[in-house]
Amino acid sequence: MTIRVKYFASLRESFGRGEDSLEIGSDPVTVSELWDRLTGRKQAMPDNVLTAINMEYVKPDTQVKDGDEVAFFPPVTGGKL
Amino acid sequence: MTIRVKYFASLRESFGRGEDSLEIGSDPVTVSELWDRLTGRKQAMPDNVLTAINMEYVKPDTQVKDGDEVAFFPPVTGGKL
Amino acid sequence: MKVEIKTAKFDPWQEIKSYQEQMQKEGLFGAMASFVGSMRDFNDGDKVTAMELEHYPGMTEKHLEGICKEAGNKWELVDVLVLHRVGKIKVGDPIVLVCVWSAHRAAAFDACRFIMEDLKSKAPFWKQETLEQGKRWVEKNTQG
Amino acid sequence: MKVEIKTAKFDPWQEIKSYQEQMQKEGLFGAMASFVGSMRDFNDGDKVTAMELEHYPGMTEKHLEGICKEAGNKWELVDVLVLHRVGKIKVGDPIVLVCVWSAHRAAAFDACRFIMEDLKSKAPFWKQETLEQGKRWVEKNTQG
Repeated sequence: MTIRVKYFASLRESFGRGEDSLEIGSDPVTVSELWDRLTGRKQAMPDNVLTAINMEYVKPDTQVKDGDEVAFFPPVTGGKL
Repeated sequence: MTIRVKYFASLRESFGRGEDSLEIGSDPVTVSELWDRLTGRKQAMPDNVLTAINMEYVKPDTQVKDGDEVAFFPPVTGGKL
Repeated sequence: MKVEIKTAKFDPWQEIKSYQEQMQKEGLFGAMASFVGSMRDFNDGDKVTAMELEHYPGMTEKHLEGICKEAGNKWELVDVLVLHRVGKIKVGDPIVLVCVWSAHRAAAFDACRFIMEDLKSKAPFWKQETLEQGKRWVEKNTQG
Repeated sequence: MKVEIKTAKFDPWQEIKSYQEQMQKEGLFGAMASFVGSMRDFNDGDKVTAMELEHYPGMTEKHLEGICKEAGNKWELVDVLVLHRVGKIKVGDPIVLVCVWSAHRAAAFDACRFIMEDLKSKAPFWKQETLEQGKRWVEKNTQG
Protein backbone atom coordinates (compact mmCIF):
# COMPACT_ATOMS: atom_id res chain seq x y z
CA MET A 1 0.00 0.00 0.00
CA THR A 2 1.02 3.63 -0.57
CA ILE A 3 1.29 5.98 2.41
CA ARG A 4 2.08 9.67 2.26
CA VAL A 5 3.90 10.97 5.35
CA LYS A 6 4.27 14.59 6.48
CA TYR A 7 6.56 16.15 9.08
CA PHE A 8 6.20 19.62 10.59
CA ALA A 9 8.25 22.20 12.47
CA SER A 10 11.20 20.78 14.47
CA LEU A 11 10.41 17.26 13.23
CA ARG A 12 10.58 18.44 9.63
CA GLU A 13 13.99 19.89 10.44
CA SER A 14 15.30 16.73 12.09
CA PHE A 15 14.02 14.51 9.29
CA GLY A 16 15.56 16.94 6.83
CA ARG A 17 12.41 16.83 4.68
CA GLY A 18 8.72 17.70 4.93
CA GLU A 19 7.24 14.72 3.14
CA ASP A 20 7.76 11.08 2.25
CA SER A 21 5.90 8.67 0.03
CA LEU A 22 6.16 5.03 1.14
CA GLU A 23 5.39 1.80 -0.60
CA ILE A 24 4.84 -0.82 2.09
CA GLY A 25 3.46 -4.35 2.06
CA SER A 26 -0.14 -5.15 2.80
CA ASP A 27 0.52 -6.31 6.38
CA PRO A 28 -1.30 -4.23 9.01
CA VAL A 29 0.86 -1.42 10.33
CA THR A 30 0.18 1.21 13.02
CA VAL A 31 1.26 4.83 13.03
CA SER A 32 3.98 4.18 15.60
CA GLU A 33 5.27 1.17 13.62
CA LEU A 34 5.43 3.49 10.62
CA TRP A 35 7.59 5.85 12.73
CA ASP A 36 9.92 2.94 13.53
CA ARG A 37 10.36 2.15 9.85
CA LEU A 38 10.96 5.78 8.93
CA THR A 39 13.60 6.27 11.61
CA GLY A 40 15.12 2.80 11.14
CA ARG A 41 14.14 2.05 14.77
CA LYS A 42 16.92 4.34 15.91
CA GLN A 43 14.61 5.79 18.54
CA ALA A 44 11.12 4.99 19.80
CA MET A 45 8.60 7.69 18.97
CA PRO A 46 8.84 10.33 21.74
CA ASP A 47 5.70 10.60 23.90
CA ASN A 48 5.11 14.21 22.90
CA VAL A 49 5.01 13.56 19.16
CA LEU A 50 1.48 14.09 17.84
CA THR A 51 0.05 11.98 15.04
CA ALA A 52 -2.72 12.48 12.51
CA ILE A 53 -4.25 10.41 9.73
CA ASN A 54 -5.98 12.27 6.90
CA MET A 55 -5.86 15.49 8.93
CA GLU A 56 -7.54 14.09 12.06
CA TYR A 57 -5.66 13.47 15.30
CA VAL A 58 -5.19 9.75 15.99
CA LYS A 59 -3.51 7.66 18.68
CA PRO A 60 -0.15 6.10 17.67
CA ASP A 61 -1.65 2.60 17.76
CA THR A 62 -4.14 3.40 14.99
CA GLN A 63 -3.69 1.32 11.84
CA VAL A 64 -2.93 3.00 8.55
CA LYS A 65 -4.72 2.16 5.30
CA ASP A 66 -3.69 2.34 1.67
CA GLY A 67 -3.73 5.96 0.44
CA ASP A 68 -3.62 7.50 3.92
CA GLU A 69 -1.83 10.75 4.67
CA VAL A 70 -0.02 10.28 7.98
CA ALA A 71 1.48 13.26 9.82
CA PHE A 72 3.99 13.51 12.67
CA PHE A 73 4.45 16.76 14.54
CA PRO A 74 5.73 18.26 17.79
CA PRO A 75 3.41 19.77 20.43
CA VAL A 76 1.40 22.62 18.95
CA THR A 77 2.23 26.15 20.07
CA GLY A 78 -0.14 28.25 18.08
CA GLY A 79 -2.11 31.31 18.84
CA LYS A 80 -0.31 34.20 20.40
CA LEU A 81 2.91 34.59 22.29
CA MET B 1 -28.67 73.70 54.94
CA THR B 2 -28.98 73.59 51.14
CA ILE B 3 -29.44 70.24 49.41
CA ARG B 4 -29.60 69.68 45.67
CA VAL B 5 -31.74 66.69 44.67
CA LYS B 6 -31.76 64.84 41.34
CA TYR B 7 -34.22 62.34 39.88
CA PHE B 8 -33.64 60.04 36.92
CA ALA B 9 -35.57 57.98 34.40
CA SER B 10 -39.03 56.82 35.58
CA LEU B 11 -38.59 58.69 38.89
CA ARG B 12 -37.90 61.93 37.02
CA GLU B 13 -41.12 61.35 35.13
CA SER B 14 -43.20 60.63 38.23
CA PHE B 15 -41.76 63.65 40.09
CA GLY B 16 -42.40 65.70 36.98
CA ARG B 17 -38.96 67.30 37.28
CA GLY B 18 -35.30 66.33 37.20
CA GLU B 19 -33.97 68.47 40.00
CA ASP B 20 -34.88 70.24 43.23
CA SER B 21 -33.04 72.63 45.48
CA LEU B 22 -34.09 72.42 49.13
CA GLU B 23 -33.50 74.70 52.06
CA ILE B 24 -33.89 72.62 55.21
CA GLY B 25 -33.10 73.24 58.87
CA SER B 26 -29.85 72.17 60.46
CA ASP B 27 -31.37 69.06 62.15
CA PRO B 28 -29.77 65.77 61.00
CA VAL B 29 -31.67 64.20 58.14
CA THR B 30 -31.13 60.94 56.25
CA VAL B 31 -31.60 60.27 52.57
CA SER B 32 -34.84 58.36 53.15
CA GLU B 33 -36.18 61.13 55.42
CA LEU B 34 -35.41 63.55 52.59
CA TRP B 35 -37.53 61.32 50.30
CA ASP B 36 -40.40 61.56 52.81
CA ARG B 37 -40.22 65.36 52.79
CA LEU B 38 -40.09 65.49 49.00
CA THR B 39 -43.10 63.22 48.55
CA GLY B 40 -45.03 64.69 51.51
CA ARG B 41 -44.89 61.23 53.15
CA LYS B 42 -47.43 60.02 50.63
CA GLN B 43 -45.47 56.80 50.19
CA ALA B 44 -42.43 55.24 51.83
CA MET B 45 -39.41 55.05 49.56
CA PRO B 46 -39.75 51.82 47.50
CA ASP B 47 -37.07 49.22 48.26
CA ASN B 48 -35.76 49.25 44.71
CA VAL B 49 -35.03 52.99 44.63
CA LEU B 50 -31.27 53.59 44.55
CA THR B 51 -29.69 56.53 46.29
CA ALA B 52 -26.45 58.44 45.86
CA ILE B 53 -24.77 61.35 47.60
CA ASN B 54 -22.27 63.38 45.59
CA MET B 55 -22.25 60.71 42.87
CA GLU B 56 -21.45 57.77 45.14
CA TYR B 57 -23.99 55.07 46.01
CA VAL B 58 -25.15 55.33 49.65
CA LYS B 59 -27.63 53.47 51.84
CA PRO B 60 -30.92 55.31 52.49
CA ASP B 61 -30.05 55.77 56.19
CA THR B 62 -26.97 57.88 55.34
CA GLN B 63 -27.15 61.44 56.66
CA VAL B 64 -26.98 64.34 54.25
CA LYS B 65 -24.76 67.39 54.79
CA ASP B 66 -25.02 71.00 53.71
CA GLY B 67 -24.20 71.39 50.02
CA ASP B 68 -24.71 67.68 49.18
CA GLU B 69 -26.09 66.52 45.84
CA VAL B 70 -28.54 63.71 46.59
CA ALA B 71 -29.89 61.50 43.79
CA PHE B 72 -32.83 59.09 43.62
CA PHE B 73 -33.13 56.62 40.77
CA PRO B 74 -34.75 53.35 39.68
CA PRO B 75 -32.76 50.11 39.19
CA VAL B 76 -30.09 50.58 36.55
CA THR B 77 -30.56 48.85 33.21
CA GLY B 78 -27.58 49.97 31.24
CA GLY B 79 -25.37 48.23 28.79
CA LYS B 80 -26.97 46.39 25.95
CA LEU B 81 -30.37 44.90 25.35
CA MET C 1 -7.26 54.30 30.40
CA LYS C 2 -10.18 56.03 28.77
CA VAL C 3 -13.87 56.15 29.72
CA GLU C 4 -16.23 58.15 27.56
CA ILE C 5 -19.96 58.69 27.24
CA LYS C 6 -20.95 59.05 23.59
CA THR C 7 -23.99 61.09 22.59
CA ALA C 8 -23.77 60.09 18.92
CA LYS C 9 -23.34 56.78 17.08
CA PHE C 10 -19.77 55.48 17.21
CA ASP C 11 -17.78 52.90 15.25
CA PRO C 12 -16.29 50.48 17.83
CA TRP C 13 -13.62 49.18 15.43
CA GLN C 14 -12.41 52.63 14.47
CA GLU C 15 -12.37 53.62 18.14
CA ILE C 16 -10.30 50.59 19.19
CA LYS C 17 -7.91 51.11 16.30
CA SER C 18 -7.34 54.82 17.04
CA TYR C 19 -7.00 54.24 20.75
CA GLN C 20 -4.56 51.37 20.28
CA GLU C 21 -2.43 53.44 17.91
CA GLN C 22 -2.11 56.35 20.32
CA MET C 23 -1.28 53.94 23.21
CA GLN C 24 2.07 53.23 21.52
CA LYS C 25 2.43 50.00 23.47
CA GLU C 26 3.06 47.60 20.57
CA GLY C 27 4.95 44.53 21.70
CA LEU C 28 3.91 45.04 25.34
CA PHE C 29 0.54 43.35 25.01
CA GLY C 30 -0.06 39.91 23.56
CA ALA C 31 -3.79 39.89 24.25
CA MET C 32 -6.78 42.11 23.64
CA ALA C 33 -10.29 41.10 24.64
CA SER C 34 -13.22 43.25 23.65
CA PHE C 35 -16.96 43.27 23.98
CA VAL C 36 -19.47 45.24 21.95
CA GLY C 37 -23.09 45.37 23.04
CA SER C 38 -25.47 46.55 20.35
CA MET C 39 -29.18 47.12 20.09
CA ARG C 40 -31.34 44.11 19.31
CA ASP C 41 -34.75 44.41 17.68
CA PHE C 42 -36.41 42.23 20.32
CA ASN C 43 -36.53 42.08 24.13
CA ASP C 44 -38.73 40.01 26.44
CA GLY C 45 -40.59 38.72 23.40
CA ASP C 46 -41.51 42.20 22.13
CA LYS C 47 -40.36 43.90 18.97
CA VAL C 48 -38.35 46.99 19.90
CA THR C 49 -38.09 49.73 17.29
CA ALA C 50 -35.98 52.29 19.16
CA MET C 51 -34.44 52.95 22.54
CA GLU C 52 -33.40 55.92 24.59
CA LEU C 53 -30.60 55.65 27.13
CA GLU C 54 -30.38 58.07 30.03
CA HIS C 55 -27.41 58.46 32.37
CA TYR C 56 -26.34 60.51 35.38
CA PRO C 57 -23.74 62.89 33.94
CA GLY C 58 -20.72 62.91 36.21
CA MET C 59 -21.66 59.90 38.34
CA THR C 60 -21.75 57.50 35.38
CA GLU C 61 -18.23 58.45 34.26
CA LYS C 62 -16.95 58.35 37.84
CA HIS C 63 -18.51 54.93 38.38
CA LEU C 64 -17.05 53.48 35.15
CA GLU C 65 -13.60 54.86 35.94
CA GLY C 66 -13.88 53.18 39.35
CA ILE C 67 -14.73 49.81 37.74
CA CYS C 68 -11.74 50.09 35.40
CA LYS C 69 -9.40 50.94 38.28
CA GLU C 70 -10.76 48.00 40.26
CA ALA C 71 -10.06 45.72 37.29
CA GLY C 72 -6.55 47.17 37.09
CA ASN C 73 -6.01 46.22 40.73
CA LYS C 74 -7.29 42.68 40.25
CA TRP C 75 -5.40 41.87 37.03
CA GLU C 76 -2.20 43.00 35.36
CA LEU C 77 -3.48 45.13 32.52
CA VAL C 78 -1.76 47.23 29.87
CA ASP C 79 -4.75 49.47 29.07
CA VAL C 80 -8.55 49.73 29.15
CA LEU C 81 -11.05 51.53 26.91
CA VAL C 82 -14.75 51.90 27.77
CA LEU C 83 -17.27 53.74 25.58
CA HIS C 84 -21.01 53.94 26.22
CA ARG C 85 -23.79 55.48 24.19
CA VAL C 86 -26.61 57.60 25.62
CA GLY C 87 -29.55 59.26 23.88
CA LYS C 88 -31.69 57.90 21.06
CA ILE C 89 -30.40 54.58 19.75
CA LYS C 90 -31.41 52.74 16.60
CA VAL C 91 -31.56 48.98 16.02
CA GLY C 92 -28.06 47.64 15.32
CA ASP C 93 -26.27 50.64 16.85
CA PRO C 94 -23.38 49.85 19.19
CA ILE C 95 -24.28 50.73 22.77
CA VAL C 96 -21.22 49.75 24.76
CA LEU C 97 -17.60 48.90 24.03
CA VAL C 98 -15.22 47.42 26.61
CA CYS C 99 -11.69 46.71 25.45
CA VAL C 100 -8.84 45.38 27.60
CA TRP C 101 -5.17 44.95 26.67
CA SER C 102 -2.81 42.74 28.68
CA ALA C 103 0.30 40.59 28.32
CA HIS C 104 -1.56 37.26 28.56
CA ARG C 105 -5.03 36.24 27.50
CA ALA C 106 -6.55 35.22 30.86
CA ALA C 107 -6.26 38.73 32.34
CA ALA C 108 -7.78 40.31 29.22
CA PHE C 109 -10.75 37.91 29.13
CA ASP C 110 -11.40 38.06 32.88
CA ALA C 111 -11.11 41.83 33.18
CA CYS C 112 -13.27 42.50 30.10
CA ARG C 113 -16.04 40.33 31.48
CA PHE C 114 -15.71 41.76 34.98
CA ILE C 115 -16.07 45.31 33.67
CA MET C 116 -19.10 44.35 31.53
CA GLU C 117 -20.89 42.60 34.41
CA ASP C 118 -20.34 45.52 36.76
CA LEU C 119 -21.34 47.97 34.06
CA LYS C 120 -24.59 46.09 33.43
CA SER C 121 -25.53 45.69 37.07
CA LYS C 122 -24.29 48.88 38.75
CA ALA C 123 -23.47 51.73 36.37
CA PRO C 124 -26.17 54.43 36.35
CA PHE C 125 -27.83 53.98 32.95
CA TRP C 126 -31.55 53.60 32.32
CA LYS C 127 -33.18 52.52 29.15
CA GLN C 128 -36.57 53.25 27.71
CA GLU C 129 -37.74 51.08 24.86
CA THR C 130 -40.07 52.12 22.09
CA LEU C 131 -42.38 49.24 21.25
CA GLU C 132 -45.21 49.20 18.73
CA GLN C 133 -47.62 49.80 21.65
CA GLY C 134 -45.65 52.72 23.10
CA LYS C 135 -42.70 53.40 25.40
CA ARG C 136 -41.63 51.51 28.49
CA TRP C 137 -38.85 51.90 31.00
CA VAL C 138 -36.90 48.66 31.35
CA GLU C 139 -36.92 47.66 34.99
CA LYS C 140 -34.62 44.67 34.97
CA ASN C 141 -31.52 43.51 33.18
CA THR C 142 -31.40 40.58 30.83
CA GLN C 143 -29.48 37.67 32.28
CA GLY C 144 -25.97 37.00 31.01
CA MET D 1 -18.98 31.21 9.87
CA LYS D 2 -15.57 31.96 8.44
CA VAL D 3 -12.16 30.45 9.21
CA GLU D 4 -9.15 31.73 7.32
CA ILE D 5 -5.39 31.33 7.44
CA LYS D 6 -3.68 34.61 6.60
CA THR D 7 -0.24 34.66 5.01
CA ALA D 8 0.11 38.45 5.22
CA LYS D 9 -0.49 41.02 7.97
CA PHE D 10 -4.17 41.74 8.58
CA ASP D 11 -6.13 44.50 10.30
CA PRO D 12 -8.42 42.77 12.82
CA TRP D 13 -10.78 45.77 13.11
CA GLN D 14 -11.24 46.13 9.39
CA GLU D 15 -11.81 42.37 9.13
CA ILE D 16 -14.48 42.36 11.85
CA LYS D 17 -16.18 45.39 10.35
CA SER D 18 -16.30 43.95 6.81
CA TYR D 19 -17.42 40.55 8.03
CA GLN D 20 -20.14 42.03 10.22
CA GLU D 21 -21.44 44.17 7.35
CA GLN D 22 -21.78 41.24 4.96
CA MET D 23 -23.47 39.14 7.71
CA GLN D 24 -26.53 41.42 7.42
CA LYS D 25 -27.75 40.33 10.83
CA GLU D 26 -28.19 43.74 12.47
CA GLY D 27 -30.69 43.62 15.29
CA LEU D 28 -30.28 39.84 15.69
CA PHE D 29 -27.22 40.02 17.90
CA GLY D 30 -26.87 42.08 21.06
CA ALA D 31 -23.40 40.85 21.92
CA MET D 32 -20.03 40.50 20.23
CA ALA D 33 -16.98 39.23 22.06
CA SER D 34 -13.62 39.25 20.35
CA PHE D 35 -10.05 38.35 21.11
CA VAL D 36 -6.93 39.48 19.30
CA GLY D 37 -3.59 37.85 20.05
CA SER D 38 -0.61 39.83 18.86
CA MET D 39 3.13 39.37 18.96
CA ARG D 40 4.89 40.47 22.11
CA ASP D 41 8.55 41.44 22.17
CA PHE D 42 9.32 39.12 25.08
CA ASN D 43 8.71 35.46 25.98
CA ASP D 44 10.05 33.38 28.84
CA GLY D 45 12.23 36.32 29.85
CA ASP D 46 13.92 36.63 26.45
CA LYS D 47 13.68 39.46 23.97
CA VAL D 48 12.04 38.19 20.80
CA THR D 49 12.68 40.14 17.62
CA ALA D 50 10.67 38.09 15.11
CA MET D 51 8.66 34.92 14.80
CA GLU D 52 7.70 32.43 12.15
CA LEU D 53 4.49 30.46 12.37
CA GLU D 54 4.08 27.17 10.55
CA HIS D 55 0.80 25.30 10.05
CA TYR D 56 -0.49 22.12 8.45
CA PRO D 57 -2.40 23.37 5.39
CA GLY D 58 -5.73 21.63 5.25
CA MET D 59 -5.70 20.12 8.73
CA THR D 60 -5.41 23.49 10.47
CA GLU D 61 -8.46 24.89 8.69
CA LYS D 62 -10.41 21.65 9.23
CA HIS D 63 -9.51 21.67 12.93
CA LEU D 64 -10.53 25.31 13.41
CA GLU D 65 -13.82 24.77 11.60
CA GLY D 66 -14.45 21.82 13.92
CA ILE D 67 -13.83 24.00 17.00
CA CYS D 68 -16.25 26.65 15.72
CA LYS D 69 -18.93 24.05 15.01
CA GLU D 70 -18.44 22.58 18.49
CA ALA D 71 -18.90 26.06 19.99
CA GLY D 72 -22.05 26.47 17.88
CA ASN D 73 -23.41 23.25 19.39
CA LYS D 74 -22.61 24.31 22.96
CA TRP D 75 -23.96 27.87 22.75
CA GLU D 76 -26.57 29.72 20.75
CA LEU D 77 -24.46 31.79 18.39
CA VAL D 78 -25.29 34.13 15.54
CA ASP D 79 -21.91 33.95 13.78
CA VAL D 80 -18.19 33.24 14.27
CA LEU D 81 -15.07 34.62 12.59
CA VAL D 82 -11.59 33.13 13.10
CA LEU D 83 -8.45 34.44 11.39
CA HIS D 84 -4.91 33.20 12.02
CA ARG D 85 -1.59 34.40 10.66
CA VAL D 86 1.19 32.12 9.45
CA GLY D 87 4.62 32.97 8.07
CA LYS D 88 7.03 35.65 9.24
CA ILE D 89 5.52 37.85 11.92
CA LYS D 90 6.81 41.15 13.30
CA VAL D 91 6.49 42.51 16.84
CA GLY D 92 3.03 44.02 17.33
CA ASP D 93 1.46 42.17 14.39
CA PRO D 94 -1.92 40.53 15.05
CA ILE D 95 -1.59 36.72 15.07
CA VAL D 96 -5.08 35.51 15.82
CA LEU D 97 -8.58 36.96 15.81
CA VAL D 98 -11.60 35.18 17.29
CA CYS D 99 -14.91 36.99 17.08
CA VAL D 100 -18.29 35.65 18.23
CA TRP D 101 -21.74 37.21 17.76
CA SER D 102 -24.75 36.12 19.84
CA ALA D 103 -28.03 37.42 21.23
CA HIS D 104 -26.80 37.62 24.83
CA ARG D 105 -23.40 38.35 26.28
CA ALA D 106 -22.70 35.11 28.19
CA ALA D 107 -22.71 32.95 25.05
CA ALA D 108 -20.41 35.37 23.21
CA PHE D 109 -17.90 35.55 26.08
CA ASP D 110 -17.94 31.80 26.77
CA ALA D 111 -17.69 30.72 23.13
CA CYS D 112 -14.92 33.20 22.32
CA ARG D 113 -12.82 31.93 25.19
CA PHE D 114 -13.58 28.28 24.43
CA ILE D 115 -12.44 28.70 20.83
CA MET D 116 -9.26 30.52 21.92
CA GLU D 117 -8.33 27.85 24.47
CA ASP D 118 -8.86 25.03 22.01
CA LEU D 119 -6.99 26.94 19.33
CA LYS D 120 -4.02 27.45 21.65
CA SER D 121 -3.86 23.90 22.90
CA LYS D 122 -4.89 21.76 19.92
CA ALA D 123 -4.79 23.56 16.57
CA PRO D 124 -1.76 22.56 14.47
CA PHE D 125 0.42 25.67 14.58
CA TRP D 126 4.09 25.79 15.52
CA LYS D 127 6.13 28.82 16.25
CA GLN D 128 9.78 29.52 15.92
CA GLU D 129 11.11 32.60 17.68
CA THR D 130 14.06 34.66 16.60
CA LEU D 131 16.03 35.77 19.66
CA GLU D 132 19.22 37.81 19.76
CA GLN D 133 21.09 34.48 20.18
CA GLY D 134 19.37 32.74 17.28
CA LYS D 135 16.19 30.83 16.52
CA ARG D 136 14.26 28.42 18.73
CA TRP D 137 11.14 26.32 18.30
CA VAL D 138 8.70 27.02 21.10
CA GLU D 139 7.87 23.74 22.77
CA LYS D 140 5.19 24.76 25.21
CA ASN D 141 2.34 27.22 25.39
CA THR D 142 2.21 30.13 27.78
CA GLN D 143 -0.39 29.64 30.47
CA GLY D 144 -3.66 31.51 30.14
